Amino acid sequence: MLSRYAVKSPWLFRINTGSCNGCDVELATTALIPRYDVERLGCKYTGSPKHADIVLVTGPITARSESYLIRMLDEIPEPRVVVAIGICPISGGVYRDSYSIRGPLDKFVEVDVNVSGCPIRPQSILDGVAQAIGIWKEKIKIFHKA
Amino acid sequence: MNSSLAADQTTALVYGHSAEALHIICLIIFVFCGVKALFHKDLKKILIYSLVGLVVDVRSLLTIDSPFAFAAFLFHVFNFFVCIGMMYMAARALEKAVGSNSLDDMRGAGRVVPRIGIPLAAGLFAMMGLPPFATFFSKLVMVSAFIDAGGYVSPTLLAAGELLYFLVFIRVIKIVFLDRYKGSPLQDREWKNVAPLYGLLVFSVIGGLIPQIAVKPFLPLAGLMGAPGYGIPPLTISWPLPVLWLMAGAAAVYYFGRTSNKKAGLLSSLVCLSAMPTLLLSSAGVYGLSFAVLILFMATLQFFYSVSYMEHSHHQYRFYTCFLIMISGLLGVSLSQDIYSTFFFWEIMSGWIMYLALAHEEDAFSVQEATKYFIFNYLGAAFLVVGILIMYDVTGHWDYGKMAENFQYTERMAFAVLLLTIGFIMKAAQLPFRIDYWMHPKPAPTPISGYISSTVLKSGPFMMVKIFFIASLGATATTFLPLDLIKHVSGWIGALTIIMAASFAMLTNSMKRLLIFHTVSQLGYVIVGCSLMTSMGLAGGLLHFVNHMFFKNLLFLCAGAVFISTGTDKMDQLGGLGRKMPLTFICFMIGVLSISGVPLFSGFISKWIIYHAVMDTGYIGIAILSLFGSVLTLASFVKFMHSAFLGQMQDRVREAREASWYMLVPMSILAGLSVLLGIFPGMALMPINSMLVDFNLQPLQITISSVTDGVDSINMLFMLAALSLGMGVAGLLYFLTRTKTRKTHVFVCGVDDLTPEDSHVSSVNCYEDAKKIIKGAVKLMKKTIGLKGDYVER
Amino acid sequence: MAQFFTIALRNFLKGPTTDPYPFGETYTPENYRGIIAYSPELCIGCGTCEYVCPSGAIKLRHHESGMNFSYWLSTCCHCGNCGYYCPTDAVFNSNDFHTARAQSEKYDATINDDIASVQCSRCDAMIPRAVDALLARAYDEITDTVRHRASLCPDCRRLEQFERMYL
Amino acid sequence: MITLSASILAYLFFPGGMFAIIFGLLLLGMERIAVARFQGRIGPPIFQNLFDVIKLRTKEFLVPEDATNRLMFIIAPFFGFGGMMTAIFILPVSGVYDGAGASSDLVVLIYLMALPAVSHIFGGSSSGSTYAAIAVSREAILMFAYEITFVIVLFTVALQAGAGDGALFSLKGIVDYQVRNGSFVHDLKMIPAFVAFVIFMLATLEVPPFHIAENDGDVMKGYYMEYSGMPLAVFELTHALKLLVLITVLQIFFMPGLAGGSIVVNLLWYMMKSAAIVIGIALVHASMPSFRVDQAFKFLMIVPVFLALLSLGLVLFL
Repeated sequence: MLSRYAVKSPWLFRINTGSCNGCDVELATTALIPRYDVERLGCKYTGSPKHADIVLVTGPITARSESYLIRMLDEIPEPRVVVAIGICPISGGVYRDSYSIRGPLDKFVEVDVNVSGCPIRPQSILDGVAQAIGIWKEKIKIFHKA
Repeated sequence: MNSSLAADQTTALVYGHSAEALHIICLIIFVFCGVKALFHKDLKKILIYSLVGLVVDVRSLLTIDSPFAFAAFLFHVFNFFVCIGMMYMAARALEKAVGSNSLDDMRGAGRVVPRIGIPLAAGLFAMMGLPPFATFFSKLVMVSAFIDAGGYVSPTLLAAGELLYFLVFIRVIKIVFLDRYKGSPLQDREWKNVAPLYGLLVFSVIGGLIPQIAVKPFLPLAGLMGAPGYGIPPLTISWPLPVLWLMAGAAAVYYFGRTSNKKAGLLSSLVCLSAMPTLLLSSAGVYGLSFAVLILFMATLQFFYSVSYMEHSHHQYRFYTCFLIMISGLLGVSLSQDIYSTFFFWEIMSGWIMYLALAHEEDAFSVQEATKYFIFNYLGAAFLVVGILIMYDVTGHWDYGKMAENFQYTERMAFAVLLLTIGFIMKAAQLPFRIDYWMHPKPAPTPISGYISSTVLKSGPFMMVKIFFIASLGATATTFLPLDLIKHVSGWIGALTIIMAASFAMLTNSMKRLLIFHTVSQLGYVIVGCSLMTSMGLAGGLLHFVNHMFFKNLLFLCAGAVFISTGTDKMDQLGGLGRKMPLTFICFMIGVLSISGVPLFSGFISKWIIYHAVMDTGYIGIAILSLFGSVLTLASFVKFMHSAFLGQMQDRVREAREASWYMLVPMSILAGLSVLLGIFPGMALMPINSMLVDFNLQPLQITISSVTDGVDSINMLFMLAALSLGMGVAGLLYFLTRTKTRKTHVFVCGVDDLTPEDSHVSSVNCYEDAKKIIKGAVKLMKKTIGLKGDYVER
Repeated sequence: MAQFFTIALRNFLKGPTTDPYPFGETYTPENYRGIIAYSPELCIGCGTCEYVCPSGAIKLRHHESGMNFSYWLSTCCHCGNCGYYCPTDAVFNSNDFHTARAQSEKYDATINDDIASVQCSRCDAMIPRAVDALLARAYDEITDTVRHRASLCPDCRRLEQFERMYL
Repeated sequence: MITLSASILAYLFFPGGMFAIIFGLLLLGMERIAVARFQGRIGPPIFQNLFDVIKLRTKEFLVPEDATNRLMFIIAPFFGFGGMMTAIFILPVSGVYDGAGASSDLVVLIYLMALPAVSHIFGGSSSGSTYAAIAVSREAILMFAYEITFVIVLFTVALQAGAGDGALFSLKGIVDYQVRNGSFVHDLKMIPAFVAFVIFMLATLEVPPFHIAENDGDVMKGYYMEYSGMPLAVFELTHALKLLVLITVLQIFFMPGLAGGSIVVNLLWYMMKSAAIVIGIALVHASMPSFRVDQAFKFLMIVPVFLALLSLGLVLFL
């Protein structure tokens, strides 16, 4: 099966649902600065959800960004892995009881990996991506069986 | 003795001077009356001024004391007074009917009282010297009299002067006939007191159709005055059978077509189809015959298309008749054997018949644009008149063959060839500084503008090649330096036009204007090809001549279909038509791919041959410009394709429906031909080879699908195999992955409140940077050459 | 533009400075505020950590047999307040940054310890036990009497105090 | 004349399809590693682009519902891929494969090189996405700008190879001429044309100084925006083939020197030269920011055109 090789090129896509950009800065550094080069794993940040394999969601899904999130999640092709980055998408984080957030990411999509931290360390992103690749491999097999 | 000598000198002096003085005075009066008539409000005064001006103009003919001039004078004066009488009486009758003599009250009155209007219109057209009337020949004879007197500056001045009076008459026609009449109802005159007018009309028309009889009485008169025997050139016109067939067809359509547009359209397309067998009888060479076949084939498609296009127009039968007569003129140009009847049919083709067909919609904008084009054609014809008559004067024969035999290389002949080349290049609208004058008008109905773009404009390069062939054949003895110079300059004009027209096409925003610009730029290719007069160059030019005919007409028909189903010609109001009109979209795509020269489509192979020909003759500049032109064409058609057919669906397009099958059948035939000629160029190259043999250039080595030029060759079947194999591999990759497909939204960062208008990138906001640079160049051109520039937007 | 070339060439010659993390160890500063470490034996159940935790990650519930300290990693914003304010340093930030967990383990990324209360040595009231770390903060050195007094419930300690003073 | 089966073999396996795709992807991988190394990071494994293509095969294929023309959207990548496969088949490699006989011709090359851009334009505008539409307009402008340089350089090389008696259009002729009397890169007259051609290459390949049509900053993925799954893989393969075609054309025009007698040595020499060129491209990629589209348009219309005309003048009049 080709999934053994397909797994070697996970393309990442960032969705920011109202995050304080702390995690987004960490996500950016994992790709750009030479120290935490995510390209070693074959990863590449893509600009369009249609190319995405691993979706990195940050931010506590504020009320305004809820509809955008739903539309964009629908635009991501199927064998995909959703990774919640930082504590906000996982549980709402420090904003959990605020009136304007629409709750954790699980309500919108079936999340696969949670990387908690505020902000998360680039190394834990690499952990998260490595774990996501493992899950993604299973999903490819399931997707192609159906 | 010396006193008599002195007397002779003085008399010669006086006589010489007085002739000179007389000539100048005539000129001043001629111009003064012209200008006065141009701006006058009262119809009768206008006619009187123009009468005085033209009589004075004819008086200057007498300054040349040759019997030929005197015979020409008599013949012209006679015809002239026939028309003036008819027009003057009709004008007085119209004034009596309308009740006032100012032009503004008569606005549109001509059509309300047709019995008076027809002789008035006929008189006006006759004064302009257009074909079916006798004054056409008398003007011709007058100019040849001047040329016979040796000078070639004054005839050109005379021909240009005619343009001034042409403006006067066209203004009157525009106001009296082509406007809406708003005044009180008019009472038309009965037949019996209008009869003399029609008598004069018939007399003038007979003189126009059979000129040799009309001229016969004047020859002996000339003999009385001076040395007899030196007659006016033989004015016999040879009417090819297909032309007569089409004229008869036009009359039939006019008569039968009144009931329904469908019947009229189908009848006229049948007429063109049935004219094809009559071609076999005509004796024209393979060059003229193949052009004639193409003309008739395109005409049948055009009429079949216009059955559904002209559905909601008005007076369709009148449009079809004018269209058919124009086609018969074009047919005459392609089939006639001698340059004289070629010019006669040329005038029919681009005369007042075309003016009526172009101004068919009769709204102010289309009348104004049609008038501009008519003026430009008349100016072009002026160049041709002088050129043809000089050629006749030097070689003494009308017939092409004889003309080529006793062709002497004199600098007058060089001047004639130059004039003719300018006239034919002007017909092909090269170097379009004012596109609305240079090219056929935008608001004209699409069938006729498509037909003019694809076929009628081809008569320019068609005749240019004939003239170049005669000149090069005739001047074999000495290297005819001016001919090579003319050919090189026309090559450069063609190359510059390719770039100029294509870059203006980037600016424009209306579909038809963009297509018009591209017609001019593709004609640039044809002229570059034909002006090389090497076997490769001519073959490339003629192949592009044929290819362009198909894909340009295809693009015009698609634009017409879009215009009918969405009602707008503006590209930025359209968007996403590809879904509503899929078949039109496919035909349009084939047209775009062939015009931009993508391999496997017809544009590529002819451009390939032209580039090789240009490079073999070593004109690097022309090769670079023309190669660059094809990218410009692709860029502007991408803009058209994207903003009209692809991108987001605009609401104007929501209720667009697919074009009716009357439109789709011609379109798909042309699309099929474009692809067929792209893969098997041999089908068009075989006849072209036989033409090359006629022009005694050695033919190309070709097979059905390949062309070889010296060491390198191109085989389109091989290209087809290679490209389709590549696409097959890509298809195989698709086929291997039987994954699910799913419909989703377009990704706009999840925003869902964007309306299609906001998110559609239309033609206005395409290529801002290229437009900036082109606009800068145009401003620079205005400052340096002072021309009004591109006139793109309307 | 020239200095870009020189930088690029220098990088090329120097070789990559990438941290080999997933395939090798990485540097973690020792006071990096990672996941919370909790030692129940030091905790005195004062509830300061719950009070100062901005994201409500720590919950201290009293129940009849003692207290329950629960901490949920997924809402801990690693601010370090708890470690800073905890009197007995029962809670502090370890520098363990491996917080990536699968969705199935989302709700068991927690610490959930019970601190049993002890019985008062005189009566049978249940009191939270005193912890040496806390006593060390109050007294210079912890003698037996201090330890004895710590094992009494407040009422017994008052009784003992009264007995000592007036009896 | 090459027999039909040999040419099909050449088309599908050796210098044509299979070899070209693998080598192209290898070159792309090499370029990504070189860029990473220039930026001081490790960079992806060498066959990363191949893994990308394999991964794309496993993906689901999405079609935008308001795409005006589904058929055109799906077929668009074919033109580019077909064009590049044919271009590879036509281009002769000095000492290894001598092109497709008579029809390996310069004018055909120009139009085949335009096919990938055409497929980008059709794909982008038929997808109905606004980003793609902007990218299409940028692509058309750039194509219109860098085509002049390519045409002039092409004619310069043709004239130089023609050595006085008109232009020599066949690619095989150009290669033989240079093999006989020294490749053009050593000829001083051709240096400006060489620089102009390199600038053209960077512009066609959308390498950072000209990374405009799918600039991550504003139009993100440009015309690929709406593509996923297999069509996107075909676009990636076209990009790899295009890189290889451009490198081969650069070698044909300027440095087709032979390294030895046997095919294997020449092939290795060809691959080494290609790798060197790719490293050069990566150096420029790593150290140059991208132009805005109007800056790039002005730059492309002035600098490379002047250089190309300079060397054209030198070739013509010297």
